[in-house]
Amino acid sequence: MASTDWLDINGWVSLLVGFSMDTVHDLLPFYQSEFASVQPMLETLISTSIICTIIFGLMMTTLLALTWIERKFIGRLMDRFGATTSLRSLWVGESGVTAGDWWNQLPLGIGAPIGWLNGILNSIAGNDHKLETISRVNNRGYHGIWFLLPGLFQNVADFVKFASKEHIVPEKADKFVFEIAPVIILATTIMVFAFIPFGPHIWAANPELSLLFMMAIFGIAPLGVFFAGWSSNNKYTLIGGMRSAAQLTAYEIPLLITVLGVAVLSGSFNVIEIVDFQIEQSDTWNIFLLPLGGALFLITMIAEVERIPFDMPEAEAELVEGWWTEYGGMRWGLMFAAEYMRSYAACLLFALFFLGGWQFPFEDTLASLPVIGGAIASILSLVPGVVWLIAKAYVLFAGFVWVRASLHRVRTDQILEFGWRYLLPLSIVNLGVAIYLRLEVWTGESWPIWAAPTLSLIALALFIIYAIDEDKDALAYSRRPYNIQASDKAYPGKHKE
Amino acid sequence: MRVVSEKTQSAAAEKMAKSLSKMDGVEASVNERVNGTQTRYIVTVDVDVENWRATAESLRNDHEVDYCSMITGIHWPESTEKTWEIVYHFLRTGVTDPAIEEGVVVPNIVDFSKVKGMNVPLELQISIILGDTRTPSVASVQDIWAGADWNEKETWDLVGIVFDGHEGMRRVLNPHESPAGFHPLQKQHKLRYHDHEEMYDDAQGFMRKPSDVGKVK
Amino acid sequence: MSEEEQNYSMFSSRILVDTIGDVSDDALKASKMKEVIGVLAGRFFNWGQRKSLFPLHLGIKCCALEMAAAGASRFDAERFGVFFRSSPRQCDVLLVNGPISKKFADPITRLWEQMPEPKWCIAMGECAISGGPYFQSYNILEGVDTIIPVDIYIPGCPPRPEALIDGFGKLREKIIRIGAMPSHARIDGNLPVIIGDE
Amino acid sequence: MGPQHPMTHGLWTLKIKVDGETVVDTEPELGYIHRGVEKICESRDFTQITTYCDRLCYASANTWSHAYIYAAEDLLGVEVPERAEYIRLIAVELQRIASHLMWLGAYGPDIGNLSALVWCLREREMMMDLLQELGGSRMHYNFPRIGGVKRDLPTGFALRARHKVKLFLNRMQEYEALFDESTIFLIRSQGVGYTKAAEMINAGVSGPNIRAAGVNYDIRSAHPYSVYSELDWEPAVERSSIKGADCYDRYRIRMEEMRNSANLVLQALDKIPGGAETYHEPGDPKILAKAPSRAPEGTSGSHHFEDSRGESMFYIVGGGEGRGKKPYRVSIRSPMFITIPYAAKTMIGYKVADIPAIMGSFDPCIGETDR
Repeated sequence: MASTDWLDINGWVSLLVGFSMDTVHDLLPFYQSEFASVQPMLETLISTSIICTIIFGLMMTTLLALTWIERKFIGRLMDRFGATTSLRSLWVGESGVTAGDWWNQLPLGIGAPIGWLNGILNSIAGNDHKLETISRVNNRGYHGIWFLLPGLFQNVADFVKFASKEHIVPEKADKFVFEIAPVIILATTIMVFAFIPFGPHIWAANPELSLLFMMAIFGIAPLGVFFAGWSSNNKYTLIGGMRSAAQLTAYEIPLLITVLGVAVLSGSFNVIEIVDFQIEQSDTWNIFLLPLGGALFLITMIAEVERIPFDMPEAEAELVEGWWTEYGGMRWGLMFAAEYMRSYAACLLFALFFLGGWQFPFEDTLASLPVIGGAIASILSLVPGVVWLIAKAYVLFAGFVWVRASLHRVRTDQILEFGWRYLLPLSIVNLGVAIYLRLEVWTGESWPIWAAPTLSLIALALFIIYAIDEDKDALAYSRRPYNIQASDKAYPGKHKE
Repeated sequence: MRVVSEKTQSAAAEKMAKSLSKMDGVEASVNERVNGTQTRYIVTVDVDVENWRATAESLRNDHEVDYCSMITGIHWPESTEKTWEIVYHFLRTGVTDPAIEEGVVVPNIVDFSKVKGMNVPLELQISIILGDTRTPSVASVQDIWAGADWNEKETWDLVGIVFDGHEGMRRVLNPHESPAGFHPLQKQHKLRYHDHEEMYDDAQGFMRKPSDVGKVK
Repeated sequence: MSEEEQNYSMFSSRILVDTIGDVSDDALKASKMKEVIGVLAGRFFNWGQRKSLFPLHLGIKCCALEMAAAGASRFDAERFGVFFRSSPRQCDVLLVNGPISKKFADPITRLWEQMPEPKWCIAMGECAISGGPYFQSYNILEGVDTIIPVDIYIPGCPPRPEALIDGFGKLREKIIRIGAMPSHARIDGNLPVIIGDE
Repeated sequence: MGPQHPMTHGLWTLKIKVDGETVVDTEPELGYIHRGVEKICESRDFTQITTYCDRLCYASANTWSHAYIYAAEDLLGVEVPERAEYIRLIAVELQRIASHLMWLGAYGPDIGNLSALVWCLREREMMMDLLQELGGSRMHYNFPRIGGVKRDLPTGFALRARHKVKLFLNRMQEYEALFDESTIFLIRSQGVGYTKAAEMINAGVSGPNIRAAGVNYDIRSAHPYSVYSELDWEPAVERSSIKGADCYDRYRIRMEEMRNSANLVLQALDKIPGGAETYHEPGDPKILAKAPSRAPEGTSGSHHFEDSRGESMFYIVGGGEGRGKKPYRVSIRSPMFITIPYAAKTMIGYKVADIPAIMGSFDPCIGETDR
């Protein structure tokens, strides 16, 4: 059985398309039998295209918020505001300088609503508003109204600007490869989303082996990265491309083995079935059964999307901008978007594989509460699952941003050593744990009551022990050095040998 | 804080000056300088050009002067007794590598209030005077003090004093394509607007002299 | 379109009409669609252009620290869409913050040529404007505007970060006035803005 | 790499020959902002030169102007009132803290942590506010005068200075949490860029870079020039590794120096003669001694100064054009001009990713290097 959701977009679309096709079939004066023969194909075609459009729009709109989260959150971590560009600056000009009531230039008075809206906004959040006055004083984009979403439209402005920039191809660059590389990266990255179910009934394609398909496509982008680095005819980009290729190949393998563990545990290569297994059959999220797998997946995914601390390919310090140094304008904007899409896909996959996909946390537990359970269940059933999925993805991405703000960058050889010497064996261990759980512990209907708590408690204990050791180690390093004022004797750190 | 006492410093300076004066072509003296509220003693040495190399080696080996601070070249076109002067500033720091005991470095903390002998920090100011010549040249001490390497490069680049035996002499501050023999700190090179006194008092240049007509403002 | 116009796109209504073609141009004229496109699209792209100004991460001298301070937490330049990028290919604004020596004249010209149109140049500090205290030096150019067309002058030695942020604001106002023109095709008579010289 | 490169902290070129990811040979290329300050100073009065010395190093303006002022007083033979010396010491040590903070902030992005930059600049603003109260400007203060200082401590300065310095000492724990307790920073900074003490002294390197190698040589104690000898402090020394000081030691020594400087500021505020709260008008003999404006022909003055990057030095020959009002020759000893060639050689044999880590740990400042 599959988890259900009232937001049945696939069903609705197929229903709509089927109905319209039937009407067309009925209204056809002739060739009805021939049309009937091609009608299923036509329906599939049209409905698939509609679904793809919906999924793409959903992905892009939510991606906008993703970049916004990054800028705002890292800004707050650094005691800054982050971007505060508000949409209102689109029709009122720049700190006093405006082009007048430009909406009156529009013909047929179609600009009247804009002027009306501006009047209303001025009356609500105009210069008489105290926040507005403060914002004017320190020249901020905040206009006192929350639904203008200060900063959210910064990304819109960026991409509009990228679109209007000149396109420069370096003289000695390999033009064809230089042009094709962003296309490869972007296309494969978007293709990944075709196999990501945003809900039980919101997916563009759902083959039996969608997991393998997704991972295979996810691994194509490094090729484009290498193309980009090589074709720019620039030393920095070449080094960046090389590093990227080495690092991504080093982290693909543990990633795949970890995902294989998830597949073994859930007994399917289909993402939707994996989520359904967590929701319906086992009533337990995989993160409680495979905590090690979750950690490995997160680390390898951070490395795959090349974020700090694993962002060697675009290390600003030594390689100016890494493998996209030579790219400017819209190509760079597209690759920039592709980077965020990869991060977004990583968060979504983690939520799907380990966090129960589109299920509200502890939904069944809450629903089984004695008195209020029914009410909670009915309330939760009103909320479509895609909301929970995207919320989980956002929280995970905030974690990515947190890591980026608080960690340094690892050297190339250290990255590769970490990948090959620690992550690979750990992922194999994780696979063994998954096989054991599936074969021995899994009764067929449900997990024994001890399974999830025991495993998660063991993982928690291990993590705490490791963290304590880590802290001792760090303290030993960061003890006061030998100093005449320092009373305590200096500790010979590990690096002194 | 434990600092070097003036008595120790003056005694060590006298000692070094006496022993340096024994060498031929070298006159060394100690002069007392007051800066701020403190008094310090500097060993000022005048060396002939041909004795400079031997003096430098004895400084490094016998007197443990281990730190070359600065090399200054001065051009005296109007002066009668000297046309070029090269001034070396040295320090005697007495710094040695810290000792290592059972795999741990033990920093050597010098108590400057009771240093003695060769460990007393000293300042040296050595001046070499050259006569009227187109190509002033002096022996290089690049191999004695590695710190003198780029100092000599800079001195040649800016002042134009040739250091014999210097390896890899090149322009370090001026552009590489600047003409040969262009050494901006020589006195015949004037600054831009050097004769426009009104550059200071009227920036608009209302009071320009007729002689300034045509000159870039 | 001529060769050089194909490199950049100005995104007024003209480029849209050019891409759509003359026939549709008449149709657009007939229906008032062209004006709508012109006003809306031009305004939209102008907004995008002025709201995300990426300066080049180039620190020459003292003003570089004020540039960094402007990006830091007290004066938060990122609020206005000012993100420092390290690669000239991805930048819109060349922030010249220091004296230009004869040795650096070539590299900075190359940096300026590596930046894609439309691009702007801000001369920050006295040294970049006129040579500043080194106007007499044998190795310093008298201002960066001897080699690069400058849009905004920010006097001060060094100017405070508020002045830099105000300079970006003035640059936005200038973009509103003259639009996202390429630097070499800008109409005459749009004089450089000098901060504090109202 | 360079001249426009995030690694350079300024404007210079490092020609690097790499074999794969390993550095084989390096050669620095300086002079991109060579401004000919020494030539310009020959046509300026002794008092006008101070502004140029402020602009020598943009990260630590006060230390350079004080270095020049001490040399000029050595040339003109001026006795400085003690209160002025204390005020100078406070200004210099605050500037040293600000400079080291700027270094730490620039060192964070070198190893890939951007929040370090923003945090350090946030703390640097406090120091700059204090210096702004003294000098009146934000970066280039033109604070010292020949024979004293421009202005006395303003009213309430001591209170604010104590408060902000203590706040800064608390905030330093944040940095140590960010750097020292991060294993990634340790494995990045430890074991790269070894330097030996005697070798560095022979190469002319001094200051924190040599104190990181386990010796306590400090101009302030070896050639005492101010009221440092009357305060209770010792130069910080780092227990280096066996192979010499690595980037981690150079990081630690600067943290310790920041603590030292804060300690010095607090002590000086307590010990200043006349009390920190009393205010004298500018030009008062307690803070500004009479100084001759002319130096006769042939006289010369020099002074070694402990800059925040090493030993800076001025050598001034009096009696130039302008009949003694202007110096005949001003020669500047920049620590980084000597250190950068040495630092470039230390990174041979390491990875490309280590270049910013090693180069940044020496705290290059190109403004003083190119002069």
